[in-house]
Amino acid sequence: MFNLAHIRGGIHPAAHKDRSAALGIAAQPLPPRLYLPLRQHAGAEALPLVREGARVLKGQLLAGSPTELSAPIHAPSSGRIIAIGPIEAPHPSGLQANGMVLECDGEDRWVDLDVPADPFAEDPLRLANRVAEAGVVGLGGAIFPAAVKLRQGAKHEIKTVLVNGSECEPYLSCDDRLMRERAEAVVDGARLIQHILRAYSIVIAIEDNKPAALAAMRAASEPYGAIEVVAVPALYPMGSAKQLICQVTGREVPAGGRSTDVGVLVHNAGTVYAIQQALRHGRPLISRVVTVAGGCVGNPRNVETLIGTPVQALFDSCGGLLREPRQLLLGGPMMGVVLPSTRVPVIKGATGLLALDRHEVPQRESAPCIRCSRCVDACPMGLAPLEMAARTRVDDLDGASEYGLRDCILCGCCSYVCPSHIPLVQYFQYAVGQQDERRSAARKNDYIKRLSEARAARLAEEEAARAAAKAAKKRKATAPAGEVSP
Amino acid sequence: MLGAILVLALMGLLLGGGLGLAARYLAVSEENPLIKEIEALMPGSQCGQCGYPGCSAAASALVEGRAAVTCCPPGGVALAERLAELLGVPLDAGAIAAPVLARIEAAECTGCMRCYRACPTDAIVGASGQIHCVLSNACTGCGKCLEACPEDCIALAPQAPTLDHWRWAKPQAA
Amino acid sequence: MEYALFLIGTVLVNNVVLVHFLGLCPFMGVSGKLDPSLGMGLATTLVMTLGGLSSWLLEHYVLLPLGIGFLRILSYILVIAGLVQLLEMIIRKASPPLYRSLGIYLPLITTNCAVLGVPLISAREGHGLAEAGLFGLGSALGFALVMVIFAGLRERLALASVPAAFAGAPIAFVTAGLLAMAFMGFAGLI
Amino acid sequence: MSAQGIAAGPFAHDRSSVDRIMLHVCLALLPATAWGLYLFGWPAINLWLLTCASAVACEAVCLYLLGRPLRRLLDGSALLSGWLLALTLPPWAPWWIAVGGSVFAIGIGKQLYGGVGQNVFNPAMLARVALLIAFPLQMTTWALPLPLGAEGAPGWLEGLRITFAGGTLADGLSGATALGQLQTELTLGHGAPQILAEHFALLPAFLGYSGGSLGETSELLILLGGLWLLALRIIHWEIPLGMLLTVAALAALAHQINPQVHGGGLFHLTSGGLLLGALFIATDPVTSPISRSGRLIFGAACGGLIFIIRSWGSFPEAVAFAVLFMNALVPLIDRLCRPRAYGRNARGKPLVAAKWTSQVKEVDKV
Repeated sequence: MFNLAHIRGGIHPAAHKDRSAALGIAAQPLPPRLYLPLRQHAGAEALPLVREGARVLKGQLLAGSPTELSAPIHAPSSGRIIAIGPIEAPHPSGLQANGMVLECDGEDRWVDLDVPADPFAEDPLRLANRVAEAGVVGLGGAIFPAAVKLRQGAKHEIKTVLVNGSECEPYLSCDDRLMRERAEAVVDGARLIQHILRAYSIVIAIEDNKPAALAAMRAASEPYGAIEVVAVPALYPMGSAKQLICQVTGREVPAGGRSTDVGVLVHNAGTVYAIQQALRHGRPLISRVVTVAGGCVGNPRNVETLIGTPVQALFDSCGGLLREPRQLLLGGPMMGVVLPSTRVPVIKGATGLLALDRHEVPQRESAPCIRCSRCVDACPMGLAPLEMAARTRVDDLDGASEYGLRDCILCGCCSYVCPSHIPLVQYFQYAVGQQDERRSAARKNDYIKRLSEARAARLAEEEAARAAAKAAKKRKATAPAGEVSP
Repeated sequence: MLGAILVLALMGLLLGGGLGLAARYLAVSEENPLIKEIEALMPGSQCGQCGYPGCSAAASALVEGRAAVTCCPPGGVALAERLAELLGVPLDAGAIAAPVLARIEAAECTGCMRCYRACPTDAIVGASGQIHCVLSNACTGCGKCLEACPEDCIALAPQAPTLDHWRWAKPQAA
Repeated sequence: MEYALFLIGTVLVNNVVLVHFLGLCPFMGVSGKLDPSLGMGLATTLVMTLGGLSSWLLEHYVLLPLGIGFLRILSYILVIAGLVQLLEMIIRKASPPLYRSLGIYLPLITTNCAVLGVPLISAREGHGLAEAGLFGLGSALGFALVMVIFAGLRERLALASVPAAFAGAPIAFVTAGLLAMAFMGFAGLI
Repeated sequence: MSAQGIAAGPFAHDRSSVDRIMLHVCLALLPATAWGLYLFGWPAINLWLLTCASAVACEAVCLYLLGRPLRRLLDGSALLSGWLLALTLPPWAPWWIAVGGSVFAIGIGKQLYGGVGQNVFNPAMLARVALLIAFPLQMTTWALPLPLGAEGAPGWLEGLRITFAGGTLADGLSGATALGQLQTELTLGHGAPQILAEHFALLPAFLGYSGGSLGETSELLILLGGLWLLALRIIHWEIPLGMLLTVAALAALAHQINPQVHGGGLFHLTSGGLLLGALFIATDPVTSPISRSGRLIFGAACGGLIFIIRSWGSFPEAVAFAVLFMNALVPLIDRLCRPRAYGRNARGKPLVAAKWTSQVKEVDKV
């Protein structure tokens, strides 16, 4: 049934997973304060529903989603909201974002949870709404609201639910450990998603460098039909949905389209687990498994932590930082972002926290491109990164777009192989940012145009009304005179 | 000699006549469609920041090459690029002024409504006697409210950095 | 076969731009971007082929019978100018964007010395009608080929970090020289 | 809003670098070069040293004049250009050929365009063609192999004299290459088989005991070096394969049709700088296409041009001209032959979504 077509390009970076994957998932102790940014998902910022000083229980809704494309925020523990306002965001810029600060009371008391008796008996759309209410977003780093995907999928005919357990980024092993230790829950979650989408089958794809996870998932899916656990080759970026779909189904997602266009819906293993927790136990997404690793971490391992826990606390519980890290990252080394400090909180999309040592981070000055076309060979999207970068360098954004910027997934394979050490990904980030800027400027331009046209129309109307009133007044003034005159 | 003159004259006549006929069959309308096209692109707020009385005047100035493609601050880089492409002129991205927004100092605002009336894009909201406020997504930074304000409590400033407006910088590398 | 070789010879071996060094003005002027240069190349191809044919007819049915060969240059220019005017009108009607991007160079086809030079060379060599037409076509194709190659190179150069002193026209001229050197490899083929 | 100095990912690298690539290419050239130097003795050694040194020196001067970091000198690209140029020169050429060629290659061919990676023509081939056009006599006077220590081979001092004081080669010491001989004698009305029987032997030509430039001698060692680079994935296979196959196929075909004029596939493959060109020169990444199909076209067209110019042109050796001409076409090839992007067809249009998925399920309608 499965045509194991190979994906093009890709790289084989050193995995560095052994140390963190060897230890079981540890529970992170409750920190004194939790910092909760209001936007931990793709889409609109959540709107606070509680006041400063309010006492909240664990799992209580703190901020609701204003639009479809958004996700609510729940209290990870019980305590008091001591501040609502700007907090330091886990973002490379070090800027602040709106958020809440929750002072934990240590009781960790749950709110009354609405636990469905048998989710399989419930209406699929109601289940999708439950996922939305639980604030589940893509935990692989994409942070796209899971319910939006489910609802979208419900409108299409979905053949396959693809559980993405490939985890191709070096260092990260949180999905690996999750699949090993909570295989039944992940399989249950996958079956719930299958139920929601009425999909025909489930495929669980795991890279072949995780034999333990493969075995565990195979054992857990044994009792059910229509679940297939496939080993995919360990290759970066296998975890990217488009590449994984191509590998597993042999079909390519059309450019500009979604995976539903080829009858597949992809969810990360961590997300599947979170969905299972929401549907089986009514628990909103308030915690996740995070890999804490890197050469500067004393005791690299996976930790299940509450959302909002400061990064420093996680490093402390993993043996502390041995040295001043050369690079502090949120996510994996390929697509992760630099953290401005260790004070920032863990968010829903945090797959890993890396404190990389000097020898782990390449630091070479970049040289001119020699057009060796290694980036072309490595690009999993079949683009020409060198041409895109050359055009971005001279700010020819349309040219860059034409050479593939619009299809770029920013996976970083090109930068990884570049012998000239050109920061290709940063060029593309810059170009994408500039295009966003242009687009928003054009939107604003249109908006302003509409506004000024509306204003002109209104002024003309007012003028006409005034003139009419004046004329009426004049008529009134002249009419009585006429009456007298004869 | 006479033959040469005759031949040349004949050729001239023939070619001239032929071209005249061709010009009639292949005539194109003289009116420049470019001005209309450019005017449609301009913000249309008639703010006058370009130095021309309104957007259509600026459009014809652009077509005639009297105005630079970077003359419209509300349009920003996006507009300048479109204009440069349409007019086939090189774009000096450095010449584009960074966008600014008006900001009302709440403490000094008396709620006189003058800025509200002056704003060409209805970007100022407020009622008589109440503090006014600028809608950042509608403000072009034209500064007409500054002139109108009797309290001098409006200032133009670049937008404060937020995560929504943060962009990756261009690499410095070779 | 003979005509094919003749054509290849005029396109590559005796390239009008890189070997005869005719028509350098549009060669330098319009080769900045690929699309206009292709348009210019095609426009010139049309003018040159028609120019080659019509000037041969002019030569053999008017100038030579009447014994007024001394009017050759003058009358050639007249005919070519007429052709270019006609072409300009056609392009303006058919493709306004091409018309705009060709800009001033379109009327300048008239003064493209290659357009005049090719019929003159043809007359000097004593070509027959078919040869004259092929010579015009071949020269023009050679012109278009070099234009397109050169436009590709210049698009690449626009992305390179050429030293400020050589950026723009200087490096374009150097490149044209080096390209001419590469074309010397075809010497002796025909 | 944006901030300088914040690095975007990835924070991992395969540790490759430009200088490593250049170093590997130089290493791959080493066996063939060493053999050539041994074969042609001290004048060749002088010439090789001189060419490489002047290329590096010229690069240094240019970098200094342009205010670019002198560190770039260490990437080895100038050394490689000089080296490749040296391999295409007549081994006993005078010093000014070496220096002039190097300066032309680096100064005009490379630095004028902005240095490494920016040039559109292969610098070494540019210099060789310029020299060939400007100094046809010196560039076609080939010394016969006279290994170091052999009887009559020039000693170190005499080598210096040959390189720096010039002077014409004695008749007994010089001869034309097989390609040149074929071309000259064909015009005299001799048939190709007799000429080749006299002046060409397959095995020595392959192993490397024949006249010619430094890099033309041992096809075997060049091939080994090239295969090593292929194994290291420093060069791609498309260009050498396309080029060699085209030349061999065309030559074999022409030989079948008219053996009196054409030399046959193996003759072409082992003669002249074809292997050096196919493995080391046409594969120069800067001046070759970036996509696989583009490289195949590039290689095949190079091969075709080489055969045409060798057979009917006025220059006996065609690699340099063919490579230069194709270099000029690279931007066009790159534009036309792009790799197919994921989710798009070959022309860049998005693939069509499967029809059945976009239909709303029957169940939902009820």
